Amino acid sequence: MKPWSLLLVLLVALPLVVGVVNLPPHDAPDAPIHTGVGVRYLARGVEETGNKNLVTAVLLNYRGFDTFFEVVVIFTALAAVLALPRGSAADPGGAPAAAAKAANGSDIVPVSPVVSYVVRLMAPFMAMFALAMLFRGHVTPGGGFQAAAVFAAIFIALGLVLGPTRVAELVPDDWRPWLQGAAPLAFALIAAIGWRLTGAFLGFPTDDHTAQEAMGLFLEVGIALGGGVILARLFVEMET
Amino acid sequence: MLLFGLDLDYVLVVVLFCVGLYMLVSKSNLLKKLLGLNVMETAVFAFIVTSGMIEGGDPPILVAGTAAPYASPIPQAMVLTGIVVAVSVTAVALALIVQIHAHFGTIEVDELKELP
Amino acid sequence: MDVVDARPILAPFVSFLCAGLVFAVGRSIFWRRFFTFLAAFIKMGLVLSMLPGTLRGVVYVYDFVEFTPGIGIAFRADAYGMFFALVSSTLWLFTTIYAIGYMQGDRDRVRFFGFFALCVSTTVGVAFAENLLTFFLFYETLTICTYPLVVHAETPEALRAGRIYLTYTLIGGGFALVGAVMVNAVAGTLTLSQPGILSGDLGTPTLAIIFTCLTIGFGVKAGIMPLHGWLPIAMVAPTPVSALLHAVAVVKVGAFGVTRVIYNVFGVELLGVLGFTVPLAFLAAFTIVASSTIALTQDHLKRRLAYSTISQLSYIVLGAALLTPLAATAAIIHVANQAFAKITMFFVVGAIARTTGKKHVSEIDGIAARMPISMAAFTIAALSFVGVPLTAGFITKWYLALGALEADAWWFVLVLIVSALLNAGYFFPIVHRAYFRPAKEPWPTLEEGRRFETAKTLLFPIVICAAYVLLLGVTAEVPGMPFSIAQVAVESFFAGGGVVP
Amino acid sequence: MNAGWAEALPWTIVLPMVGAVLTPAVAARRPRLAGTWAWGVLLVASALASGLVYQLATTGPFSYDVGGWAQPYGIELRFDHFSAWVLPLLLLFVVIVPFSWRYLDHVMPDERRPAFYALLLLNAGGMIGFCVTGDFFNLFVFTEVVSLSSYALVAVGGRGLAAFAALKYLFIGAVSSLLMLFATAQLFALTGSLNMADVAGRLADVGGGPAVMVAFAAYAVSFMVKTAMFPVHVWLPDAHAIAPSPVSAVLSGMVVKIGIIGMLRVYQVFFAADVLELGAFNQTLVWFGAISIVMGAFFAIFQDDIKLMLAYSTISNIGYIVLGLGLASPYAVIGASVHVFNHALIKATLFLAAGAIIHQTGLRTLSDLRGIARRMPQTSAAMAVGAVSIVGLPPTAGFVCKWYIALGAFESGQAPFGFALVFGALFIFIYYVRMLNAFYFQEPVHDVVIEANEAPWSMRAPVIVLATLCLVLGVLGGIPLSFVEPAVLELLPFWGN
Repeated sequence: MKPWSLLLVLLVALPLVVGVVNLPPHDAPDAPIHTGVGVRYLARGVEETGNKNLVTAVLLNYRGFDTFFEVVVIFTALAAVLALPRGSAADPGGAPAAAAKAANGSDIVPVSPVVSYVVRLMAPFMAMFALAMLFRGHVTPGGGFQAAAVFAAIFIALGLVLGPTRVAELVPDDWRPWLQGAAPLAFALIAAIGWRLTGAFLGFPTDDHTAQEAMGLFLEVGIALGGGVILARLFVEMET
Repeated sequence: MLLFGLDLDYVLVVVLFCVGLYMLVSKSNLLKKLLGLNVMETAVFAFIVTSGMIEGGDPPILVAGTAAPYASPIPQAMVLTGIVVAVSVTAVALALIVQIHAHFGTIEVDELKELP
Repeated sequence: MDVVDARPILAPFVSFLCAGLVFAVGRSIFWRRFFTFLAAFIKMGLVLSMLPGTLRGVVYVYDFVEFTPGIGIAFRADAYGMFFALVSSTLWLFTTIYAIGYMQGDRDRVRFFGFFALCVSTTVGVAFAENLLTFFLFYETLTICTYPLVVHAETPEALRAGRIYLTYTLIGGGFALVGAVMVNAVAGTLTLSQPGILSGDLGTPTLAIIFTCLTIGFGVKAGIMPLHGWLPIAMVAPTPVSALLHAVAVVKVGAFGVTRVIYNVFGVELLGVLGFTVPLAFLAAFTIVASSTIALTQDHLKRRLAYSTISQLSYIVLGAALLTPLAATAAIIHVANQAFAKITMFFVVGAIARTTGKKHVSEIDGIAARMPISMAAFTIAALSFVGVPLTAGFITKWYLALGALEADAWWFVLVLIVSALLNAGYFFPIVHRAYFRPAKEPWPTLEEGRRFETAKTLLFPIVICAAYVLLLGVTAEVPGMPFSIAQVAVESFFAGGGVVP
Repeated sequence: MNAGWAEALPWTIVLPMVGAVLTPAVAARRPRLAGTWAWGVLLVASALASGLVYQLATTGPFSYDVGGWAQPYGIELRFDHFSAWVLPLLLLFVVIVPFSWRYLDHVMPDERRPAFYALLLLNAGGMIGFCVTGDFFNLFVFTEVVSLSSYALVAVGGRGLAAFAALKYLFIGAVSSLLMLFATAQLFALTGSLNMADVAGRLADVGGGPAVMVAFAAYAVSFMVKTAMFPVHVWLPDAHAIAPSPVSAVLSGMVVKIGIIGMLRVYQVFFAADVLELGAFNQTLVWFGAISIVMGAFFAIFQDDIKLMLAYSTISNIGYIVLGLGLASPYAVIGASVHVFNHALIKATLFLAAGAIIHQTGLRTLSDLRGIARRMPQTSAAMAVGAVSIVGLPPTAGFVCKWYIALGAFESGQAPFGFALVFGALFIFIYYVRMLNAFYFQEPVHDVVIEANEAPWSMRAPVIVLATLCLVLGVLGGIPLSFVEPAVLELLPFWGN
């Protein structure tokens, strides 16, 4: 089996190498990538979108449609995990095994008190970091996704210490469907608002920076909230 | 960086891609296969980000104190999307692997194939 | 003269609708019969109503749908198509009567009558097809719709027969499809309204491939040797199926296809130059003699008739392959002549099997005493096949012989004579046994005295069809009878000025 | 800027997605509501799609600039004749979803239904987006939505083996997506743009070269994997056979087609740029297509499991389409494009009918299902229509495509492939005849079959509707043709041969 794998890898490697070495040199200022559509973003991005961080400008404004479906992809992952059968063949109830474990009183993996303490101590600081990334994302590196990742990290770290069930209880059942869909729903809402304001789906009023920023911030919050909840829930569901 | 006339950064990216591919096809452990897939994804992301670099460029955040040239913002946005996609795929794959483990008690392909 | 008229499409549609209704009413015998007869009469009326126009040279056309310009489903009732449609719709009526008697108490009659109607629908569709696409559409549908009828008994033997039937006909259909597609690719049209749509510029190899593909494709159903293997085996189907489909509809569709290829796709002019029909004529002649010889050795009645069918169909192919007007007339007329004579025989054989349970030649000694009317009908049909004057068969042979002489192919006349002798050789012993041999054991009497020799529904079609055989023989040249229709068709085929090879 | 129904374009994509996101909320109290909800969402989406197709028919192809950003700076949605595929796609979903309502009863507990229908809606929305986007990176994102939901849908119905099949699908599918992303990055590095039309223009300036060739090849391989052409088909049979039947219908009928649609999109760009000599590539496609037809048919013959056989016949039919594309003559490409839709219809018929039978009897092998036609006549009839159609016998939808592809083969002077197509199809009929014989002409051997009942109406009606369409489109084959033809003819001047 191994020689075949090697052969396959070489077979793939060869054309790829041929492909990449024939690309224009990437560092050069006159490479197509620097003379293409990016020129406009650099030249007029701040003025058109109000975002000094052009990555955010591209992500939310110019190519917001991509980002919309990016958050849909992550929602898909959650729906996928939720749709899969749970448990083993011996336990076909499909009920989350975590609940069963909680009934027995222990789904907490024993951890050292030092770790437990450090995690609980760090959690608020991590949250602050996440919020900073979220709200300063348009001027500094950061943004909704990054914040979501950190939020999820807090959840997961706490989950390891306190047990996933207890962490999962932090989010009330009724809120769950709305929170986990927060990101796509925020996008849909902003898309509709943009449609009303500018006549274009997901359009941002280029002349009104306040509105732009408000809409951008709304999206970022939606992404952070929805993304964080989904990532955390993926972890919780995976546990079972 | 050029080496023997080859764009070494790009070539290294392909090497990384192939390392991942080799893991994916030759390893028997499903988790290792998944890791291989992640290595491949990383390689492609590296490729995209590399392509957006510019000689002596700054990150594309236009605040006081930075000056042109800037790296292209599009590849970074693309990679951000790519990472989210990769995370999602990994999550689904992990869920499936967890299920396989719960059902068969193993995640070695060699052993799974021998099961009735 | 082309007239746009919906009747060419309504005729196949009527039986199609009938099939749908038969399936829909399910087990209600009354409604099933009602719809079948209603459809049969309407259909016959539709076809007959077009006959006067056809005789005046009117051609009814109807474009149904067009896929892309030039390719679509279209109908066209020209004289030849009318002739074929007339035969099949007439016989559908009689066979339906017969089938009702024959299938009494049999299983799955809904399926039987439903698919039966579908088969007739497709047969008329083939007759009225304006282009090769439409033709092929119905040709393949016929294959599929016949399958449930062949395997009707659901015995392993029937399933085997069905498998063989499908293998032959579907592979044949594949060839026909390839041929038709090639015609479309090289000629850009598929119409069957012209005396030939291909031109000689395409080069002999291309044309030869097309001709071979189409001839194989349609020749399978026409039972040209060596493509006849399915026909005797498919005789496991119930007798009405064998009668209408394997003596008339299915096989005629094949022969009809071959003639369409010769007259309308290639055209007599082109084929006269190319000479592709010469090997076909030899093959047909060989089939006539060889299958008659095989028929001599068959003891099973239906199998003997099957081989006789193979032989008779090649008359049509031979007539078409000779490329002369008289031979063409013979070929067209034979479509009707063979149909009525052969269906009579199948009806009789089926009636014998149903009444006495005898299925073999060696078992029917003295049956004429028990079933005098049936055997009289059988004798008339046999005389027709041998070619005795005053029967339909004589007309065919006469014109075929004239056509062969017209084509300077005198040795085909020899084939005809040999064939007539062989026909006599395998049919007369049956007649002889029936009339002049004493019965080996007393025939079973009927439990119900009021029936004469067999059920009325079986006897009536036999008598009518035998009468037709005589009628066609006597009044062949009266206007409105086969000869005049065939003449109109032949005129259109040779409009381009046929070249006698 | 935009007028009429064009405004509905982004909403058609977003609607199923948002519907999916809302499904858990809507069905929070009553999980069974999810199915109805999904159906309603799809109905509205189909209405929007009809408007789009109407607009296409009246004014020709149109595009929509998302966010109002002028091209090529934003993302462009483009509705051309190939995109018209979204309407039949949605309509098929509309038919398939009601089937799944009852079908899911024995597949999953109620509480997992919202997630299932969310996945189904995401899948539909992803495919719509895939068909209408005019941006390479956006294409990748939609591919991922479709793929990811498909991986999961394979595994929802069972444990163990289903998860294993799904994982196999996931690994192969993820690699193919990565190749696609790689190709996108490659094109971006070459041209500095992601908009398809813009890339085409800039590529023409770049000219040919190995890098362009590799980008094209990466796209081609990626799409061929997604469409499960012969050498890269290994993921398909298990995944499609083990998925719940409505899902199989979606996967086999529609999801594999994104490879073909994607291929057509990439063709549009590379042909317009006119930078590649594609003769050799087309020839390769033709060969692989022909081999796919034969191999798919060959494997199908040896299957006793109905769904596995149907899965293999998908490979065969994909072979038709690929063969048609490779032949690169107008009729062949038209035939192939129409078969994209017709095969979806036929496969949906077959999988749903098979699903109804499996649901009613719990049996899935031919040897067990003998004589089922007596007890389930309507479903079996639909199955028979589908079988006849998939082989391409008239008067069914499959025939029209076969006719055109064969015509294209002769037109482009590659007659042997015409023969391969016609007789390869007959090869697969061997199996279907066995199936029909077993269903109709053999005595039942299994007690369950003897006592089986016809499926409930919510399952029967979709099957009957689809089977009827198979027949109707055999006669009215011109309707799909009229949509595909202009697109193909527009494409062909650039087509390498």
